[in-house]
Amino acid sequence: MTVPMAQALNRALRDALAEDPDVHLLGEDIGALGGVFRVTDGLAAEFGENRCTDTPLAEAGILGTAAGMAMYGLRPVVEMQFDAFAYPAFEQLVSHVARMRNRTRGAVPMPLTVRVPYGGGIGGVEHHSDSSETYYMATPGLHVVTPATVADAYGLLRQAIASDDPVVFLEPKRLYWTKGELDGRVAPFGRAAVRRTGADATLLTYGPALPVCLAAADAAREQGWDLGVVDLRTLVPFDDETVCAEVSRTGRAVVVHEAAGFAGPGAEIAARVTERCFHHLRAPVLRVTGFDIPYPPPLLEHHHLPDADRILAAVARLQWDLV
Amino acid sequence: MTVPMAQALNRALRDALAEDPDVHLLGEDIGALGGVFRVTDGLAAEFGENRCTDTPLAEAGILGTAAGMAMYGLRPVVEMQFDAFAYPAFEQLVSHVARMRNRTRGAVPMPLTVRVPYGGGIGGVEHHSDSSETYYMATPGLHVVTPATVADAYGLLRQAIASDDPVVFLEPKRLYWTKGELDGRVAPFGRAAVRRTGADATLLTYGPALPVCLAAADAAREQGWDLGVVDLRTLVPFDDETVCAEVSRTGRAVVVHEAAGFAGPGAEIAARVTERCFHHLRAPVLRVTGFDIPYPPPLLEHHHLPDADRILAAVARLQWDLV
Amino acid sequence: MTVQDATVTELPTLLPESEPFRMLGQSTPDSALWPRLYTALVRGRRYNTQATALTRQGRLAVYPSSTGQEACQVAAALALGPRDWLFPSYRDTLAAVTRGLPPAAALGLLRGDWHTGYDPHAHRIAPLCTPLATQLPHAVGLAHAARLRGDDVAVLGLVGDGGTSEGDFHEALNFAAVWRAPVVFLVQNNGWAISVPLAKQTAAPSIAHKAIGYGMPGRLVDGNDAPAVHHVLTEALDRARAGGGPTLVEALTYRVDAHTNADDATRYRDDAEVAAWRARDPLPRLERELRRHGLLTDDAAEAARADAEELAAGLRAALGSDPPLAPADLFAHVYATPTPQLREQAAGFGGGAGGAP
Amino acid sequence: MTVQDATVTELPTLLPESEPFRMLGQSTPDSALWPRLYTALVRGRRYNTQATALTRQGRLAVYPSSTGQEACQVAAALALGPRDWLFPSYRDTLAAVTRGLPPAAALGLLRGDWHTGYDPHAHRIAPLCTPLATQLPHAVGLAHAARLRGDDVAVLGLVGDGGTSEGDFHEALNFAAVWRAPVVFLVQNNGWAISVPLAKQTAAPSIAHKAIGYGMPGRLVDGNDAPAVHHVLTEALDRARAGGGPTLVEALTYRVDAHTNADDATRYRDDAEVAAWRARDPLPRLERELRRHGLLTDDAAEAARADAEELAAGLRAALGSDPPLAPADLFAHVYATPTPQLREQAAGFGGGAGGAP
Ligand SMILES: Cc1ncc(C[n+]2csc(CCOP(=O)(O)OP(=O)(O)O)c2C)c(N)n1
Ligand SMILES: Cc1ncc(C[n+]2csc(CCOP(=O)(O)OP(=O)(O)O)c2C)c(N)n1
Ligand SMILES: [Mg+2]
Ligand SMILES: [Mg+2]
Repeated sequence: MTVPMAQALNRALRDALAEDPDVHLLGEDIGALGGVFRVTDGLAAEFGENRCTDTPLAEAGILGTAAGMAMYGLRPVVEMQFDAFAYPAFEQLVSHVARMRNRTRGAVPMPLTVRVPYGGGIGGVEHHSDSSETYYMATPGLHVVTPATVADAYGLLRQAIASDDPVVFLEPKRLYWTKGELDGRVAPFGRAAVRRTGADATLLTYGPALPVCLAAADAAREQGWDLGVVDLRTLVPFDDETVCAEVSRTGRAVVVHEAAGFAGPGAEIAARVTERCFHHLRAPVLRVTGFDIPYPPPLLEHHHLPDADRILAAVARLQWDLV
Repeated sequence: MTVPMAQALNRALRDALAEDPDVHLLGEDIGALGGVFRVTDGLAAEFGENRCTDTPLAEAGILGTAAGMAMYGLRPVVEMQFDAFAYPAFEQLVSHVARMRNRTRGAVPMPLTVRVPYGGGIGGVEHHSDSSETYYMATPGLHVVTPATVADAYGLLRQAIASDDPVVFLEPKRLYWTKGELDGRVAPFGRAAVRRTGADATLLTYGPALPVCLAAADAAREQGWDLGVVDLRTLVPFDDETVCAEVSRTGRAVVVHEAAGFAGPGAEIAARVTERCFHHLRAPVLRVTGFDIPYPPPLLEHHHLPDADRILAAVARLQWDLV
Repeated sequence: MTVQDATVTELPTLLPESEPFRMLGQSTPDSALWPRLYTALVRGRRYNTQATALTRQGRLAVYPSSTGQEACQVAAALALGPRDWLFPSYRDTLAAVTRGLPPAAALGLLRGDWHTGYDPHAHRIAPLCTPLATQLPHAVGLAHAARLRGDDVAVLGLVGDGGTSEGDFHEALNFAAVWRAPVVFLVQNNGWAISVPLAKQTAAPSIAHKAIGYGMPGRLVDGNDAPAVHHVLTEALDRARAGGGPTLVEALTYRVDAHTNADDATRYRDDAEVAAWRARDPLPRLERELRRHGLLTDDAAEAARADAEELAAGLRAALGSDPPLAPADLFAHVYATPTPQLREQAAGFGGGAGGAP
Repeated sequence: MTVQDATVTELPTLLPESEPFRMLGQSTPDSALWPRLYTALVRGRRYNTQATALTRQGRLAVYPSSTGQEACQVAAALALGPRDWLFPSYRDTLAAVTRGLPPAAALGLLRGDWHTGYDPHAHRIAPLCTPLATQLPHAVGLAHAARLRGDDVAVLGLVGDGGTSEGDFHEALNFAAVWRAPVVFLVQNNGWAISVPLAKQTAAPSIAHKAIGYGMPGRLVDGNDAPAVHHVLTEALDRARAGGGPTLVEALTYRVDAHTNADDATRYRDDAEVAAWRARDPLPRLERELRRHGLLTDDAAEAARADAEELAAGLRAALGSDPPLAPADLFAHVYATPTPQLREQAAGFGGGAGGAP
């Protein structure tokens, strides 16, 4: 079945609600409205307001009460309306949700999912396009997951809700309307997907940048480069095995993401790939990322977002003359 | 003059208050008590409660009102009582303080300093020992500064307060009582300090880990290694020049910090050093960091914090047989 | 502790009225002020319809309309003195425009241009604020700073009913009261926070009742009665300027349009509710009252309409084409002096020429 | 909207008393309950002095004493039923101990052992919470979850006067009221937040007055009157259990010791203030009252003291040596199943053997 990503997510939520009475959705405008991206469309009507609840407008309150519900054994799924609007809940996330299992020696797990629509490319005004994944990756105790395909949107969200640990589930806003095949399978965490094998260099990416990388790989053919593309799928846990296998084979890698580069996800990816594959590398792992600036206005965002040109420019800098 | 770091910071605040009537200190318990670490000792008495103000207990309120004061042209210096207690102010920091200049095309700068005692090693119970620097490094628009010496504590704090941009000023808790020479000079941002030159490998570090690295370098002599130690001093801006000069010379580097390793500061440092010095490197840049766990209880923290042994073990892994 | 004393002596002045304060139909008109409010309302309504029309033509990316709330917005702007500051949310561009900001500047953010289309200092209007309630601590801080400097400045912070649930609302009001900062908080309670009705937002008797929890007076006012809103705000701002501390004002009004042009309000509310509030439209209410007292001639009404049409025409013209943005400006104003890292990125940027240094 | 109706009908029941509610000297004693409270107070005081002594001997890293606040702590614990939940802050170990937690378990965190020295589910006591007010949304969420499941559970969340300034306090109370969650908030207003006196914390007539801003009843109670605190909490918990929603209770008490043993209270407050509050010590007050009514014999008092000494001796013994922590446990319980990255770190860790998987 071919559906847009938003609908695959909706399906995942509905299936989780139907299967497990402990699953409860909390968020702003997720009831009658169905969420500003319609990901919860119809769920309040089908499961009632107690299972899909419009909360007061306060993100720390949403996540904090969800944590309390999780303490009682429920399995809350929280929607943060936009990336930047998750920041008020930062203390609850870092000081409690991420640590509760550890704080209690396993006695109080946090089987809680925080859905965060993230990233740009949809013409949103300021505070509506942040790529905040670094904050979550740098917080031990969280899983950080982001689908790039419709099948993964369903499969990874099901797995996130089933997880006994807190998951920050990052939904690439600009892929909400992208259609793809929905196969209904639950996808396990921690496996990257090789979306395209390539002999010359490997693009390492995730979420909203995957289609961009695939396009870049297409374009690269014309320049005589055969590029592989790895979709990380989960940033925590990280699939060193798949990534290193690919990069060791090609000896060249470029990390691509929308988040700012400095201290961004690509820093960790580049650093760990280098630690593990150093003697296979013919060039340093390069990064093509959003610039180190606050997210720009809609009319300039296409300059900020990595595109095929910038990716190919980086590929060109991979010291091909050294072969 | 030899003084403890806390006193050098106190002196910096006092000199700034005396020189510039626009400097205002805000925080919890910074008045009569002089701060829980006594960094503001005597300042309310000397400059009055309006210049050194005990606020209500609400960190978002503190930073948010400080931002408003900065909009009016004041130069607020905020104290967050402990690292983890800065999290409630995260939204104000990320969505406003870091972006206000950019949001207003330069019309509304944020000459604001956020002092954050950070890191462990003082036997603090949970939530009192976080190394939160990654969150700040990953936020464009902020300067991120951390002294490791008494002279820098004074000099960098003066520079932070004088800066027309927001500075997150990270004070290594466990160095508060370490004594050193106070020379009263203002230190410019963006220059790393080579604390020790070494021929064989370079330790890249900052803040609380500097003394640990210096001790490790001493110990390394016995094993026949001559290690250099670079103190980064400011994480943003980053001094690529000094760092790359040192690492290119030795061809081997280890990054050392207390913060968790995964997506931590060392990731960026390793990645950018590798990008810039790839062909000088004889081994991948390694990282010795806090583990990827919530900060452990006091009775275990010495296992978590990088020590000379772990640093030397990493140095040993720098593939010396390849020379 | 003075708990008991405070309770007995201050309590009556802190609790809001039990019926929203009204002037229309109950007070003698101020023959200077009320016609001014009327003209501003006419302009305001036209501004709203024009901006909404521009979204349909793709000339505005998004517009959160204040149709139905114009009385609050124009009264807020006109209650402020020239040295005072306004802290608006995304919905309050009309207040900014009424204060004198060129409409195209107010709408810069919403057409996809740089985030703040004006110099906040020049107009004493803070940047339009999207993260809810986060502008209120700024308002308090600025008011406090002005007071520390001895300046005769009062500050008005605007927020919606939904925004009152945020922690920042609480912290801002508490700081204001403890510091006795010269700031007034105006909550435009328009009944909805996107799709969430007030009953799911708070169980309080009224939002104005929250004031007593901070030790400041709470006022409840009919938000569709422009003179009443103006009166209550003026009183509160005067009190603030005189060192009397902050006030929380709740104006009962209604968001007649959807949350923004991108929203579909039929998913969550009945037309009947909207119709009931249309009947309380602030514009005809004031017009009726003015005519009843002979304070509005047909000519004056026509002049107001012409003035409003001029504003609309100016807006159409100003937004007739996309603003020219220089891609290289991406790297400007991140820091006073760009970091070496940023200079490197800017240097490597092939996206376009020009722009600020 | 029902603003007016609510104002008229509910207001009187939402506002707190103008004089703190008291029972000592004003009510007939409950001959079963009051002696129980007395015994708990004697134990509580001894627990506080013993824990403080252990800090001097280096057996506790830090101890935030509740000396002077024992009436609040024991009344809070004894007002709870076995299925109810307690959400304590770092200062509330005595409440946890009175609820039945072994003192050494309650003090695990404060002696440098693992963060939570007990299984929260086994005791229905949430982890001691340090980040101020953050435990209150948890309390609300758990109460809400219990109600959704149809369980007969009420929840008591404890917070200090300083903690009421945090945004999380506001958000928690608002959620509780909107959801009518079975939760009671007890603010121990001990006059100080470390060095910051209440006057710099809030300008409200009382903290209990904040309740009306959420649409819940506020109660003001003498926090050094154990029966009064117990009574008010019991009433509120019963109401919560019966579906009547949350209550905010403010107990007026005093932190007689410094903030913690590491704090120097002479830097910010006068001995005279402390002396005045010592005169209102909850323990002798209850003792006098019991004796006056013939409800406490010398033998019973002696038995209470002996019981308390036993507790103290047990505590000394339990904390006589450092707890045995396994370094390899550093990596346990970060996730249900460790990530490969964490397994790698654990494998490379040379710090020590043993520990949980
Ligand atoms: C912190 C934060 N959370 C969520 C949002 C998304 N959001 C934008 S407007 C809105 C509703 C606001 O309602 P209200 O405060 O009543 O103002 P109104 O739009 O009615 O003027 C929401 C949830 C936001 N802007 N900021
Ligand atoms: C979010 C947060 N900010 C700051 C602190 C540091 N701190 C610990 S206790 C305390 C004072 C708390 O006062 P109050 O709430 O009145 O409780 P009390 O200690 O008097 O029981 C402060 C500021 C903290 N624990 N959490
Ligand atoms: Mg609203
Ligand atoms: Mg207190």
